[in-house]
Amino acid sequence: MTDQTAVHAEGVDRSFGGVRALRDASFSARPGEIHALAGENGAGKSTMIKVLCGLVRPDKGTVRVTGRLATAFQELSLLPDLTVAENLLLHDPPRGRFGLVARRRLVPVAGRILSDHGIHDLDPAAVTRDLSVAHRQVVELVRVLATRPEVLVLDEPTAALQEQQVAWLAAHMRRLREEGCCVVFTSHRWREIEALADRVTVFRNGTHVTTRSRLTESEAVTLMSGRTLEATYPPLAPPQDTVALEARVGEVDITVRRGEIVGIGGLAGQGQRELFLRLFGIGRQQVTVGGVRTTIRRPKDAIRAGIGIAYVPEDRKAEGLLLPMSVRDNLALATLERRSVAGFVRRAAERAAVQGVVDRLAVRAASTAHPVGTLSGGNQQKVLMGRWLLSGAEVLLLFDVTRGVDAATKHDFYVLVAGLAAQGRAVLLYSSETEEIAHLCHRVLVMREGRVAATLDGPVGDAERIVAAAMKEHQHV
Amino acid sequence: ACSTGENSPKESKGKIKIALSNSFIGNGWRVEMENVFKAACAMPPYKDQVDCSVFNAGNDVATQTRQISNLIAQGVDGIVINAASTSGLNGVVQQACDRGIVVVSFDNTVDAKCGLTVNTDQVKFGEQLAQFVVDQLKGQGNVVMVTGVAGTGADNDRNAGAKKVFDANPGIKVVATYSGMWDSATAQRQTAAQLPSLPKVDGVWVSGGTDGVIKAFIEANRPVPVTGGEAENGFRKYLAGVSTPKVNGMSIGQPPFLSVISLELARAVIKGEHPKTSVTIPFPMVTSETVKVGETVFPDLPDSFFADFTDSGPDATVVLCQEAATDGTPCPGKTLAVKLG
Amino acid sequence: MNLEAVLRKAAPQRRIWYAFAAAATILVAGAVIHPGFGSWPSLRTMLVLASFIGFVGAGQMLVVLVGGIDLSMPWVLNGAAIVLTTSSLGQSGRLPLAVLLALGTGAAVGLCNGLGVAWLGVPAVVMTLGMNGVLQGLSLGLSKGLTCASCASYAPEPLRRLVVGRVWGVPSQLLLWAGVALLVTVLLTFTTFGRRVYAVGNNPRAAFLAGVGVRPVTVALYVLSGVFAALAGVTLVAYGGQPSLGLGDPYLFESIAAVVVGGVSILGGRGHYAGVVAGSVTLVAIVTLLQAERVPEYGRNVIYGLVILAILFTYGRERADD
Amino acid sequence: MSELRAATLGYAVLAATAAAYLAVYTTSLGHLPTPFDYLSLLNTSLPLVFVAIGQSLVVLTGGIDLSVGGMVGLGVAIVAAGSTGSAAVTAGWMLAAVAAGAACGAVNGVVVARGRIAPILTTLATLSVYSGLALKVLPVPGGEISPAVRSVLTDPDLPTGLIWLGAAVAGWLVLRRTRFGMRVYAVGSDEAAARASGVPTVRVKVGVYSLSGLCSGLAAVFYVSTTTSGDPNAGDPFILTSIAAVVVGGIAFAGGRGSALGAVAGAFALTLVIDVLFFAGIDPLYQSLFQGLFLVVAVLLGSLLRWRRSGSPPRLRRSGGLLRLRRSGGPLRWRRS
Ligand SMILES: Nc1ncnc2c1ncn2[C@@H]1O[C@H](COP(=O)(O)OP(=O)(O)OP(=O)(O)O)[C@@H](O)[C@H]1O
Ligand SMILES: Nc1ncnc2c1ncn2[C@@H]1O[C@H](COP(=O)(O)OP(=O)(O)OP(=O)(O)O)[C@@H](O)[C@H]1O
Ligand SMILES: [Mg+2]
Ligand SMILES: [Mg+2]
Repeated sequence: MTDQTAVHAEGVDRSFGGVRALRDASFSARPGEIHALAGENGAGKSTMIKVLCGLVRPDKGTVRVTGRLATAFQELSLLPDLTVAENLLLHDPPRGRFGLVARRRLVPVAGRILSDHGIHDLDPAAVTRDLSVAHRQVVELVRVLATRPEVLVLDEPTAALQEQQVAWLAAHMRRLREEGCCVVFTSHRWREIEALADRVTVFRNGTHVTTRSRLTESEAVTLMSGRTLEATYPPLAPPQDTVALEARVGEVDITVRRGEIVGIGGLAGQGQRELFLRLFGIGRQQVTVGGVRTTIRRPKDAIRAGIGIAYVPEDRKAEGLLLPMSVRDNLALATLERRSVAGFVRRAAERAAVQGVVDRLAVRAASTAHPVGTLSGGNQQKVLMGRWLLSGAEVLLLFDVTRGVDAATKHDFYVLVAGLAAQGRAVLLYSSETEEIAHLCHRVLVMREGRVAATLDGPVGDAERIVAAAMKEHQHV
Repeated sequence: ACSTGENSPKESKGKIKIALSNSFIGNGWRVEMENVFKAACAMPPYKDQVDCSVFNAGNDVATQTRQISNLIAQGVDGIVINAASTSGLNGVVQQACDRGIVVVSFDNTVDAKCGLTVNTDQVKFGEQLAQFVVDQLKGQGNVVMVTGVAGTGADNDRNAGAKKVFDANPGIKVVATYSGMWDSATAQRQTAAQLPSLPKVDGVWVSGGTDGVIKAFIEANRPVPVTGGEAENGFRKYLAGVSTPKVNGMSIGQPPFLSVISLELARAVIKGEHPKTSVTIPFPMVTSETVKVGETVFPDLPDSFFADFTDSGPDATVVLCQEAATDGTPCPGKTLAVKLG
Repeated sequence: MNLEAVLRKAAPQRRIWYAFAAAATILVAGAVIHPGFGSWPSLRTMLVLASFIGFVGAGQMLVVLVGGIDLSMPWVLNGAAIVLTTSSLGQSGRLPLAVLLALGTGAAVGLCNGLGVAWLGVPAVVMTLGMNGVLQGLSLGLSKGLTCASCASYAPEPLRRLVVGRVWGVPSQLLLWAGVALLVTVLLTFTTFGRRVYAVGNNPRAAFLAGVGVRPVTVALYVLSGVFAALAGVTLVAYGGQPSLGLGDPYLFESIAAVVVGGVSILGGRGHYAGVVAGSVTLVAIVTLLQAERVPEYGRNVIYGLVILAILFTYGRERADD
Repeated sequence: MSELRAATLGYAVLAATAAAYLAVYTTSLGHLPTPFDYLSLLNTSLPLVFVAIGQSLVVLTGGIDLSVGGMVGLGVAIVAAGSTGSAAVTAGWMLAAVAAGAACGAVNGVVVARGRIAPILTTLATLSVYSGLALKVLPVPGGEISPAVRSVLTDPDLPTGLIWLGAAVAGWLVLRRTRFGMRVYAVGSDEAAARASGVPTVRVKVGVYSLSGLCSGLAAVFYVSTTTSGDPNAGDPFILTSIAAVVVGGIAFAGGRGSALGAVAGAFALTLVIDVLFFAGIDPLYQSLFQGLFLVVAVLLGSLLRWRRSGSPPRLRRSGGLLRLRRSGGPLRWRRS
């Protein structure tokens, strides 16, 4: 079949410092098909895509692309300070007299492009920075679609989209297929893959596992993770009665008891992140922590409030870790003054405390003096958790903490979280992988457009119920 | 920005308006120069003939150009200038002349042909100091030259003058030449840095920052050589033995009262009492022998103060008092007589 | 950012060695080219001169560590010098008070800078530039352009002895510098404050989310910067005896140059004072050598610039997308 | 973002200072400013206007150019040293000066973009180099240009300067309407994203620094024309004043936001402040104090404007940024400034 492929990569290797993102990976897709690239976080999908479009140079291997290629990257490549119109028309803006850019025509032209692609609820004059993530994603997609590509590559295009937007995108992908283009996309939502893809390629740990046209979800999961998911979730201890965290954030009422793991479900970008950040003191917020009622204004307050709140962000590189600083510094940062006399760090005490956490979490690091940036994604995430174990916070806000974490480490995490809960800690958990919420939570609040759409008592067990609740009165793909 | 308060038209009946536009106030000399100007304006005959005002520009040609334009707009009769750049003001000065305003520049003068200048001969400055050093050394010895701010006319002229003399004396060996930026602190640091790697130094020629140079020699426990330098009070304290050790040397100054002489020239030209010609004045000059406490050196004033704010001796061009230089206040019960040579 | 960058960032110590290598290179070159340049008296004086840059460099480095910059140094320095002499009137008895006043002036200005930058969100360049102007105005105006009666007084004798005096043949100024170096190093490496500084410098967002008071830390650093600038002023006036207007002018660019030649990242988060010490020596050595070789002014400027560029190329490079 | 909106701060500040100027002028002289005042204001401002335009291009990409001082100085030196009485010769050397400026700028650009050395450091070093060259070309102030050239560029009695100001503004508007212009904003807004979306960031940066050099060259030309001769140190004041003009013009130091027209307005405002202080009779010793305050206040005014636009005070906007910027981590922009 490789006789007439649109994209073809063979034996590609690529590592980033210590991390081997791709090892002898191969991938190929034909014209006139929609080809899904599936794999766990960190499997190497994005890297492969960057290699395909030449943004990342492979250490080894060959890449061939036939036809005009357009890519929408996972990290949005929109320019925050430019308007939607400028972003859409950056490369060939409308020309007026003397071949100059006709700035007055930017907005109308962009407006036309948007409506041509069936987008009507978006102001082309708006500054991109001010748009919701979903809308930014739409703009990004329109931008690539507008280039009339022969090969279209989309990296997690739906992650941030709402259901009707997903449908909109699906329609376009199908249209392009009919026009004989080759469409490649990645997704963590199996429903979409099932509904859209003609063929699926599965990646694991940076290598090609298989490419098939028929593949059930459970098969796929097995192939992606190397084992079946169900088995990996630990049993949950029953929660206690004492309330650990109580707050009203916007229109959402949150109550978490000690020992309880409350899941926040729903599609991405439904206000979950805002909820978590508010509970952690970004902006003024009233909370009752361990019975103590306080107003928190900044993370510092949240950390000190009552029995202590901790927040583990999904974007650990931007918001969690100080990559160039040592594992020890990163672990100790939130609790420095506890191990200090007159402002001087008690190094011995610190080393001991840090070593304790490192052992407890089995962080794999050559030495605690090494820069945390040199650790693998999973271990970086552990360090971040460890920081809050040191702080002894009793309320844990875990926001999509398993992103880019390999299966084994994920499992350790599930065990750890369940264990922490069993010790009476209260956990608020969001994950882009609904399965986790379905299996790891006593209770699930499904959010939609900043409100709680449904509350399910758990462990819910099957993700479909959450998904269903998440998109009631949305038509399925 | 006007020391003597008023620059509104109605006030000045019959009085002629003369403004001092000074490029910057960044060092003691400029401050003194302005003070004596202000003092003079508050003393007869200027008190009742002239309506003075003073302006500073941040050593920036654009700013000074603006100010001079504004002075033109104010319709002053004369402008006295110490320029930020000898060439930079030609344009606006020309405009002033075109409007019949008498422009007198001094110290850092303006090239513009139409303007008058009041100045000392900078080349001669260099020569005299150098000649003194040579004479004291009987034409034999190692000499150090501490120059000023490169890229300025005065620095160039002074160095040229000195070079001429030193080159003319084969016995004199210039063992080092470096810039003291006309600033005592800088001169001291540079000298300190250079001294250790220098052979025996018999004489120094300093374009500015002399007291700093001497301090550097003292710190390095080196005998202070014969010194030809500027008129910093600090330097003269050493000449007079007020500060120890007593130094053998000659001190020539660019006198701050150039501003007063310029004022007089402007006034006289406007009143038609003096032809439209530039004036060159002799430097007030003292040596370790002639320096007099209270007259040409002032123990109770800063080192950075320029001790030649007044001329001395029988045929002095102008005689001013200490408070004129320090506070810009008039010398009690005194009419100012300025000789335009 | 990818891991290569992380690794490159991970070795600030290496940059310190580079900085010392640079200093050594210049010194050795000088000793070879120019007889006497390498002698102990010569080195001693160069070190003393470097110490002044070292002081302003300390302040500059602290703010650069959090991605800031302090352009108010020249007149903070000058202002402090004037405050010292005018308040001490040359009397040893008033010295302690005078020194406190001088350093206090620096601290006050630093506080304004810090508040403006951290709370009002004024870009550091603008805030400190503005404050420099403000201080210049105040210094000139209040001292009547340094002609005020009290401006005639010298720095008190004990202070001058401290700067120009010797202890076992070592200028006590150098001991003072060693003290400052020790202080800054200890502050940055052994205290919780130091940890927070590097955290903020590396990633304010993450630091903030780990409960670090990003703004308080920032303000504190600007205050320290002001104090060190003032310290430089105090020692300089002791060295020269009396302040002169424009005393601080050379020290703006030199402080920045010393910081980067010392291997501190201008983007913040990386760097140690040891490097800045080396940087200060390098700068003084270059200038001294060029002066000694009678290189004309224009040549000095050109070579000075090229040397700094060369140094930047060897270890001053940033990642393009940092 | 529309030009007008982008330059609001600059215009606001200019309007304010202009009002103040008229007020103090009329009160102290009893009549409104004359054509002579406007004309000399225009001519003295022109050099700064050009440098400010160049500086704003660089700042728009998130950089900064300290070497403008050296480049202006070098340009002035070249023109002054080369010029003779003849207009043709002067004109020739003026072209040479502009070319030299562009070349120096290109060097900056290559070192910054290819050499990956922070702009502030690169230009700090090259500043020293270019100033040195200026001293070499013209050791002492002097030189003289033909009056003909002057009457074409900055005639003291006819508003020829207006033409060149117009040309400068037009030049910016044209640039803004080229793809390069859009890419300048793209690079300043988020360099990594710009690269990912196919913007040739290196070329854009080199271009921007070259243009800054070119503008410095032009500034030198107009400097010599207004002063009719040259001074090797002429460039120094432009380093900080150009930055001040950009800031007062409301261009964000982070890059990506603002307009060179704001900087032009800022340049005029800064020049007017001198006049205001002059006629207000401020004690010369205190001048720099007011200029410093003016700078800070203008910028505060700017953050207030942006605050009113974004509907939340700066402090909240900061934390708001945490909520807002989802994936875009990386070093915070304000660390650059
Ligand atoms: N620029 C980079 N620097 C360092 N490590 C990187 C970089 N890009 C990717 N990696 C690492 O390479 C591995 C593969 O990353 P990649 O983004 O390709 O996975 P992915 O399949 O796209 O994951 P996801 O489903 O979360 O998008 C991960 O461990 C990631 O941490
Ligand atoms: N309320 C606050 N108090 C103290 N520090 C804060 C606060 N909010 C944010 N910060 C710190 O300031 C940094 C800048 O905030 P932000 O995330 O908004 O950066 P930014 O989005 O680049 O700023 P801008 O919105 O101006 O672009 C944050 O990362 C955090 O470290
Ligand atoms: Mg990916
Ligand atoms: Mg931002």
